[in-house]
Amino acid sequence: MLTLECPYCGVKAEETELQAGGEAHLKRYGPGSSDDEFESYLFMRKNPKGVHFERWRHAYGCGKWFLAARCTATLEVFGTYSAQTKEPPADLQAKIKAKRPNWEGYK
Amino acid sequence: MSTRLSKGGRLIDRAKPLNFTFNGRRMAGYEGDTLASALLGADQMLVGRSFKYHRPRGIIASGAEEPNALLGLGEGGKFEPNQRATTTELFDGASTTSQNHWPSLEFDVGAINNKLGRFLPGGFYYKTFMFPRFAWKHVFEPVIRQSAGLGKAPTARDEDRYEYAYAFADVVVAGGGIAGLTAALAAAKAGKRVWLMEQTAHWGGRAVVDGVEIDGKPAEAWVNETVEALGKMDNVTLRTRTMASGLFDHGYIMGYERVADHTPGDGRPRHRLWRIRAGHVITATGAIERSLSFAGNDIPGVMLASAVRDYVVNWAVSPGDRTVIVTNNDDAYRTALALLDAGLLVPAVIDARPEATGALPEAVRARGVRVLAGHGIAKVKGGKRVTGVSICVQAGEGAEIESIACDAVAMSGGWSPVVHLWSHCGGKLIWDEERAMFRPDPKRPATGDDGEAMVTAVGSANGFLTPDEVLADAHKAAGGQGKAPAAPAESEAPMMPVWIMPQGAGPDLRMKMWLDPQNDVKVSDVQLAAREGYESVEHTKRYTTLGMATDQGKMSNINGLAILSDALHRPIPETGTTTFRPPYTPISIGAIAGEARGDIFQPLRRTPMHAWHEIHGAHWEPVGLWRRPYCFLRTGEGVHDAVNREIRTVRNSVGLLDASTLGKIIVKGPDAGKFLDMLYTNMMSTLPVGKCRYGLMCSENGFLSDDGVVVRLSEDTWLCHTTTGGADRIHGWMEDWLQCEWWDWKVYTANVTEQYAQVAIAGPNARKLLEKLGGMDLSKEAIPFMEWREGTLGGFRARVHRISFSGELSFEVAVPASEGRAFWDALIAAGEEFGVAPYGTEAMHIMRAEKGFIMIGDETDGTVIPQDLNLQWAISKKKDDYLGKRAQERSHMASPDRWKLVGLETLDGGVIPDGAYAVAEGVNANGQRNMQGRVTSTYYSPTLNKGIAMGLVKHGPDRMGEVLDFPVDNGKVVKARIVDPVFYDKDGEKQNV
Amino acid sequence: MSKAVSALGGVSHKGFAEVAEAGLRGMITVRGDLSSAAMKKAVKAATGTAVPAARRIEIDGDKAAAWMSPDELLVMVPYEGAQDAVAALEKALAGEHHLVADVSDARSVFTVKGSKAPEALMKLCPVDFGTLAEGEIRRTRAAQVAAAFWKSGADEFTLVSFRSVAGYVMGLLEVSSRKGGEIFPA
Amino acid sequence: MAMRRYSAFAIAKEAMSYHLGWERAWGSPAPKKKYDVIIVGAGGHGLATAYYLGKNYGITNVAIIEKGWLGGGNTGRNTTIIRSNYLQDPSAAIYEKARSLYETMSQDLNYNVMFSPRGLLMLGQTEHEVRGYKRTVYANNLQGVATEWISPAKVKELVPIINIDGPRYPVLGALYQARGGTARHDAVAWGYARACSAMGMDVIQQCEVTGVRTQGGKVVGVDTTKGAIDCDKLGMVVAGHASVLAEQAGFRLPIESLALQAMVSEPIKPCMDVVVMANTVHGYMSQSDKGEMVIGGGTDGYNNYTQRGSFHHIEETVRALIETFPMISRLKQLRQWGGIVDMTGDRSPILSKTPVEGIFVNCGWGTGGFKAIPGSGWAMAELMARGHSPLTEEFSMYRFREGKFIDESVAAGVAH
Repeated sequence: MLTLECPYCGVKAEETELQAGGEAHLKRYGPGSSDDEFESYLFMRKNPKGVHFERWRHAYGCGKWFLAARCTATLEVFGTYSAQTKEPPADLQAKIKAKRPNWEGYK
Repeated sequence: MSTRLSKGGRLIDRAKPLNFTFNGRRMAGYEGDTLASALLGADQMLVGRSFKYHRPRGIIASGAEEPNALLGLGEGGKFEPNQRATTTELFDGASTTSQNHWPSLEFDVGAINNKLGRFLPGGFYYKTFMFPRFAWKHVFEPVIRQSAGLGKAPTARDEDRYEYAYAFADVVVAGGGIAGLTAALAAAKAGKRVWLMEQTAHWGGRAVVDGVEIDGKPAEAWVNETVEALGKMDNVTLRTRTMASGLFDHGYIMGYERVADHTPGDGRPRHRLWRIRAGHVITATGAIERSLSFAGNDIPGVMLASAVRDYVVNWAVSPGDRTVIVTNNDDAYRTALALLDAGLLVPAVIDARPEATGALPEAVRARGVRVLAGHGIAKVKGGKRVTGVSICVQAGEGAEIESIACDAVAMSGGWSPVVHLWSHCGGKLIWDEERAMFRPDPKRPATGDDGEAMVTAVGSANGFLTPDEVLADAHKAAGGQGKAPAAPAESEAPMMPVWIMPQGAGPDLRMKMWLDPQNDVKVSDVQLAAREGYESVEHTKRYTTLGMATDQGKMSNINGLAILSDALHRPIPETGTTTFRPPYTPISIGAIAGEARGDIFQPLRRTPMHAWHEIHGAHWEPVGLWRRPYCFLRTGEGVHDAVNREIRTVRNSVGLLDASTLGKIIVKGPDAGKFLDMLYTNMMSTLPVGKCRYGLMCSENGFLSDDGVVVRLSEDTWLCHTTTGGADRIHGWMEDWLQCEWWDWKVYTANVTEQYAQVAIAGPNARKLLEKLGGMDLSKEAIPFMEWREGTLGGFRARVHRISFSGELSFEVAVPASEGRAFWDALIAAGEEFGVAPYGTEAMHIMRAEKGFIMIGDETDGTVIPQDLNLQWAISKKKDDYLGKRAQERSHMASPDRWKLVGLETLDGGVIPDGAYAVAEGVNANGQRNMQGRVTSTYYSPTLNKGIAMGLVKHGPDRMGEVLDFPVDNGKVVKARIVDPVFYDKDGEKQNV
Repeated sequence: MSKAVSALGGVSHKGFAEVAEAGLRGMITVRGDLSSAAMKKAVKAATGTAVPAARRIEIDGDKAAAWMSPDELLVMVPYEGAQDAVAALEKALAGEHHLVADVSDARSVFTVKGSKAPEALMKLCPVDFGTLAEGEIRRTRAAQVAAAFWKSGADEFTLVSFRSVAGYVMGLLEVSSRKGGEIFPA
Repeated sequence: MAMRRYSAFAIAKEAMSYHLGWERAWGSPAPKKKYDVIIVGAGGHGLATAYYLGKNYGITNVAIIEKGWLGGGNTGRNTTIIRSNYLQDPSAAIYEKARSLYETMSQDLNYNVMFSPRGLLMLGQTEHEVRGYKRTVYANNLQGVATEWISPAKVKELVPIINIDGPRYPVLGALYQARGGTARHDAVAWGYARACSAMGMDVIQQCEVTGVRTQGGKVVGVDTTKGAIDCDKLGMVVAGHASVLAEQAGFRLPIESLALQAMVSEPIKPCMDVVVMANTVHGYMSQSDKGEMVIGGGTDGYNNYTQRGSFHHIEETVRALIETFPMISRLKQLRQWGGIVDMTGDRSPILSKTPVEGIFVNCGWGTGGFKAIPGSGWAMAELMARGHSPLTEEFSMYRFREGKFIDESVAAGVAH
């Protein structure tokens, strides 16, 4: 039963107030893209046992989507941040690296 | 015999006698009794039968670890099976029954299994009952099922109510013994918000029974003072009768409060499930005494030494007149002292250790009791009750040295910390060789959302067994400042692990040593599992059922692990433990459901006209959380007749449909047109203000996901209608794309579904009816088909859309929801002269099918793309992109072999059964009959007086006139011809008048 | 406007707390740039209050403005004044990217009164009442539906839900405030 | 090792000597240097794959490598439901193959897996659901799967403890598979392990794969915590952890790992002989031979490898089931647990060749793997031995790029 802090309203919301939305930072491929690109965009997931960047919506709160860095093996939450980003903020990445030296990094 | 002592009993109030029954026999106890203490006080030691062998079972313990004393409690809607007598408070009028026997507790036919015991070793059922093949299901399994299963199944609906409550604390302390109280006080003094819960009705735990001295006071006085001090602090919440049942991720701890189990019928909720979010959890859950494995250790009258002490001290109940004590540690001598203090006989203390010279043994010796060091029990004598014990040398093979008559045996195999909460979320254990126990490994705790430890174990839950250590540990762990509460240091001699008594017991004795008395798992069963290669502790558990009883092995699992390790010649820590899973002890399923039952089981969404529908014969259909009228039944009318009548009413005059549930989403902004062009397959940016357009939405995977009419309200504002089930989903979908992909687009959305009541007024007389209300020009010229206007109709603020899902002249009118009911009433009144009638979803479905309109959820099922439904006309060719477009270019989706929408007409005019498939010749590689199509919608059309259907058929549109075979029930085949799906008013003249 | 009725017609129940449907209230969703000058002016004109900060509600008599999300406010006015307020807001925000929608009829409003009012709500909402600030509006769920509430008086909470589930919400409140269900009996 | 037959006579004989004469059910070998085939994962699917490789194709130089203890993953954590009433042809084919193999599994393996075809009902509680199930019945009849649509009265007759009258979700009928039921989950793994061991295969427990070795796009072996082991073919059959293993082999899978929970009540006397699934309210329930009511529900929504789920899913399941089975309100929850399931894009499994020659993957069973075990093993063995199998044809991992889905959610909300 997770808790995640919504970066927009600052509420430390519990999971029942949230909606999970899968892997974050997916690049959309539309018409003109290759079969590989499209398959990768829609289906192929990192699904790591470890650090995962993912989407959540504060569904019962402010309604905003946000992103979270979370460990799927321990459920530790490294941080939450705005959905309007193309990749995890540098300071968050540094924080994760400090906590998980073996982490291979984003991407 | 067991009996109530004339004096003492710190928890009972002799001024308040209570009556109860056991198997119909009237018995008496006192307020403060548990069911177990009351039964023992009434000399009822035999309380049930075991699971497998139906052996007689007596009370063993005094708390949550009790494996045997499980009773049926209450009657009717208050009956509950498997109530643990040791943790259930007695109340006046309690009606209890013993379980798992037939015809009676005293004489149980099932006990034949006991005689056959040697043929029924652990896992025997995996090796037999295989022939003949049908026999498992029809012969063996029913017999096994009937003999297993413990309590009776309740039959009545639960009469009680339950609830949840949410709480938040910096520190949650589980357990109200001296460790928990100390930790709570320390944390509270540090300014933390503290929540302290205790599973029983009383604070203090074991210390008050054992007569510990704290800070120079009797423990009881110290406990009372501490509780009082905590009670005065605003930052502390105290809760008795509340068990920490489970710890979940991110500090979510569950508290199971038995609010009214002891006061049934007083109107309070029976249980309350606390869902507490803890900054940190301190488990002060104590320790549980272990049994010893000697032959006959399951005979009623053999009890845990600590439990014997509890019964004497707390409830003034003596389990026996002559109690032999058998132990491997000093603590059990306290039981001897308690019994002696109560004036009872202790014929001997059998101590497995080579010598017993500590202060406690000496004190017992000083009272004239024989202490037999280096000895053990070879076997217990008796059947339904202990009659004596046979004494042997612990280091030997069990030859009897002497026999001692007794009617109770108090055993102690040492103590196991209660590590359940510590472990629930991944906290790990270490093996403490000296104390022969698994204790929490402080280096490997469960971690919280910050990656830091979220649990700390204190006191005996942390492996400290003497009060001085317990208090110091709890104080320190909770961040206590200054001096910890202190107890005199006690010098106890080390315990000696004893896993089998006597050490060299042969197979005959090992077959009589119970590890799990409820499930009948014995030492020999665990050894058998090891011999057969079930080496993992999980294998052994599952093969023998060790620890799978309703007590989950609290008392003796460790003994089993030790025996497994011994059999495999490996150290105990290598064997490890099975996984600790919530709940700590069973919690009511009613409490887990909370308040959600009856009317508030789920939200029911109601339109403003819901109440009208209810009193006018609505036959409801659940649609999402809404209920929509399927049809309106008139007196004496069947569903089918009502539907047909409603259709005729619409086709011939005018009908009303409550369409309020349709989703309505405003999309506004400079980029709204661009956004909608991505969302819909159609071009929405070019829709002129004042007009409506039917639109399709696909998932990014290409499948059709929703449809509806889009209305252009103004230059930068559109109103998107969705299906009833789609409103929230589509709104969320829009926001998802706007927030996460196209966040630089200037678009705002608002879900205004519930702002409006919406009514479809459909039928040739629709215009006439509305014109009676007055206020707007509704002529074809003023508001042409597929356009909308805003105005006032009969005094109602209305947005009127000329759209039709029935194929008739139709207006969909939206008014503010608060005025919806009044508007509906006005329509009914104005329509009276036309014979207006409301119609339901089924009439709507049939009329749209007559028109060949698709329905999301009927023609689509998540695997259908718009092209399958010949909806190419609604897919803009001018757009480079829309959600789902790339997906639809994939090879399988672009294949000409996809099944496509057609109309279907049976040759005999009948109705094709719903869901039927059209077969093709031959079978596929897996031997399945080839198929070439299926029915998606099928109805009897009262308008056309015949069956009509739509379906998806391979190459369907190219095969007009072909006849397909639809095999249906009982080998029958329905033949149907492929036809145009538009059955009624093909040119659309009726809707456009 | 006698034709307009609230979902439950003002039903109430008296348990250890008093729960009541509070009747119709004008409510307007306003989306836009909450920091813009036009927005400040528009809100001031509509409610007499400032634009609320995150998670805050600004109340002025029978009017209020509540923060719903970083780009959304809920403006509350008497029910009868909602249409005028919508028009005024539209006018004030003209020229800015914004959305104003009347949602007065899409909501139901409840009050929970009494010294034990929080005890009824803490059975339904996963919210820490111990740290709920004065003037804070909390969007959350009440059992299985979305809700928002704030402390509207010394011993009073106001709770807003969607209109269609008003019956469910009242059912929850009635059961949760039933006598005997006090969480902390005096 | 040779296998000694189990029977009532063998038990009686052993009873005379205190059961001291029983032998190991399976061996505990050290890994050899090389095998023809290595199967990673000694759960039901992996063991069944090995068993049918040996039984159907004579391939017995096989190692089944297991990180933990055999049968310790989802095989030992599920609600043991067996059914084949699936809508789509490929699903119906493989699940019915599995169901029919369950019928004779105890005899085939000489191990009582307690397959109990006690009947399985999927309740129709909305019109929409009714239509979906009727469609399934028609499809099943063409697929050779015996199912029927039954009336509410018949439902009540089969399940006396059910409340069919609603009022919220009255039971409108049910999709009934008379030969659906349950089996003892652990016994399935143990029975296969014993049979594999008897064929000379090595079941190697406590052995984690740490790397997959390839040469020129072809698999040559694996690195493990017990050393390097060579092989010609490699089967990855590791529910929940398939992505992690695929990553080691250098490719990605279209799956996500989610937690699924289940729970049992305390045991009570028999009160429900059939398996009941109520998909409108996302719950299902059966009664085990011990008497426990076995209850399951839906998955969490977020990636998770912890084998712990979120409690509110248990709450949702329980409250829904109380509405349909009011009597369970007065039972007590004995134990809850979680497993990790891997979910594909269409919620149907993958049995497939992979980008690496010689590596085959079996994963993505989501919440429905147990019932498929023998069919999955049968088909996977055929795929690995022959290079193709009609049963696995449609379950290729490449179907997503073609847009060729096998979507079972069509007929039912959840696919357990």
